[in-house]
Amino acid sequence: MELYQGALDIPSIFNRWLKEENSSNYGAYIPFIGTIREENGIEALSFDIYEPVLKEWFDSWVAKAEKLGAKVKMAHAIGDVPVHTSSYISAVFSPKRRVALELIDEFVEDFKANAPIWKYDVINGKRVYAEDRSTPMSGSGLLA
Amino acid sequence: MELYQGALDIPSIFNRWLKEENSSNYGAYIPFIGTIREENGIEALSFDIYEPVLKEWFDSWVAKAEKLGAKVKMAHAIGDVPVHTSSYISAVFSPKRRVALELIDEFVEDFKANAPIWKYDVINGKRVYAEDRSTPMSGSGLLA
Amino acid sequence: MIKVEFLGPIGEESLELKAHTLSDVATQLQEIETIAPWLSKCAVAVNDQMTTDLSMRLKSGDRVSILPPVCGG
Amino acid sequence: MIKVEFLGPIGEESLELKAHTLSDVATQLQEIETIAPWLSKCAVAVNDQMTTDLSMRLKSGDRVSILPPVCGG
Repeated sequence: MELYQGALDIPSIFNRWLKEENSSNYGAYIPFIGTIREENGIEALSFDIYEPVLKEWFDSWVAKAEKLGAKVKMAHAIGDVPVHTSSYISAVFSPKRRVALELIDEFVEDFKANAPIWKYDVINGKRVYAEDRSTPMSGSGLLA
Repeated sequence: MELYQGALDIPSIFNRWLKEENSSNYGAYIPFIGTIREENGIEALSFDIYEPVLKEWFDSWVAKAEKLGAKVKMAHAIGDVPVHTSSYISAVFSPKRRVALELIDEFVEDFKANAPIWKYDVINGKRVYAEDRSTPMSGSGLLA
Repeated sequence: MIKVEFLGPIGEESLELKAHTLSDVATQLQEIETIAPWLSKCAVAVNDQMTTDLSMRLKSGDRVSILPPVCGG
Repeated sequence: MIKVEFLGPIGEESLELKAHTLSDVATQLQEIETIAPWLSKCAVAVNDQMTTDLSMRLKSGDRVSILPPVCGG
């Protein structure tokens, strides 16, 4: 798991991951790259991350992937990420195509639902919590 | 659609595709990279391609993706591709994550089933048709 | 004392509370005007482990984190 | 004359046949010992368009391609 201040250098991360697993004999490598769309007049998105819980979440996925003979990797941006640059890349490596295709889908969906990351629109230099696009994590409402 | 003699230069194709769509305002970019696994004593896999029908097949997917506001790209190797190098990369670009995740799955599965590409094991320099791993295309048996 | 911290957009300072269980924490947070509206949509971690057990025993020095709705990617 | 070409691993030279429909092509290919075993698992394209219509009319100069089981990727 890798966290970076500001936009990710996607080619460099993609190439490094490719090299890291070059001799691992995986047949399928599926990255997912998330790029900031220009919409609603935003100049950037901005992210807060709570790293200790993110690491717990990610490590549980590493273990889950390992049971399937697969590997997951991810990198995310902290702070401001301008439109048309990337805030997120994750990837699955697997010997088998089906495992890889199913795992990247489950991983990205669970990431969206349960990774402790908060998103803000940046408009005129001001950060506005993207509440309408955010999802309560599993188990929310415990203290209500 | 891009065809290359021998193993693909994955970083260069990945980076070029990323740049090509840099201003297209897609939020999700999902490549699928296929790498030759070392198994059964092969030194390489080798591929024959019938380009005119492959192009028809690919163009129908371009049209299908366009209807979803998405884009597909692919590159494949012709001839020998040594173990631990890559023969295949395809990718989906889409504004939306769900569309991209579903499309890459469908695209790769249909590619496996219906792209006119024939695979051979290369063992001691000899090409052996990978018949046991091959799938009859849709509509097979018409002339039987 | 238990430390309660509010993550992401909640934007409140951490608190120190007396509490034997998460249930005790809930009771006290429900009385804070700026915090109460968040509680129905927030998840909870104790010492960075997510939990859904309201009866969980707490000991002095434990950290309770309140996690509002997320949107990574 | 219709040209019939055998793709990928079939490894047979192209043929020229007289045929008015794909059905005529089928009848003649079934009689060729090295080709017949392939036919149950092969798909067919006419002038590079895939087809599943055995009654398809052919005209002189048409190209029929025989596509054995595939495995790209």
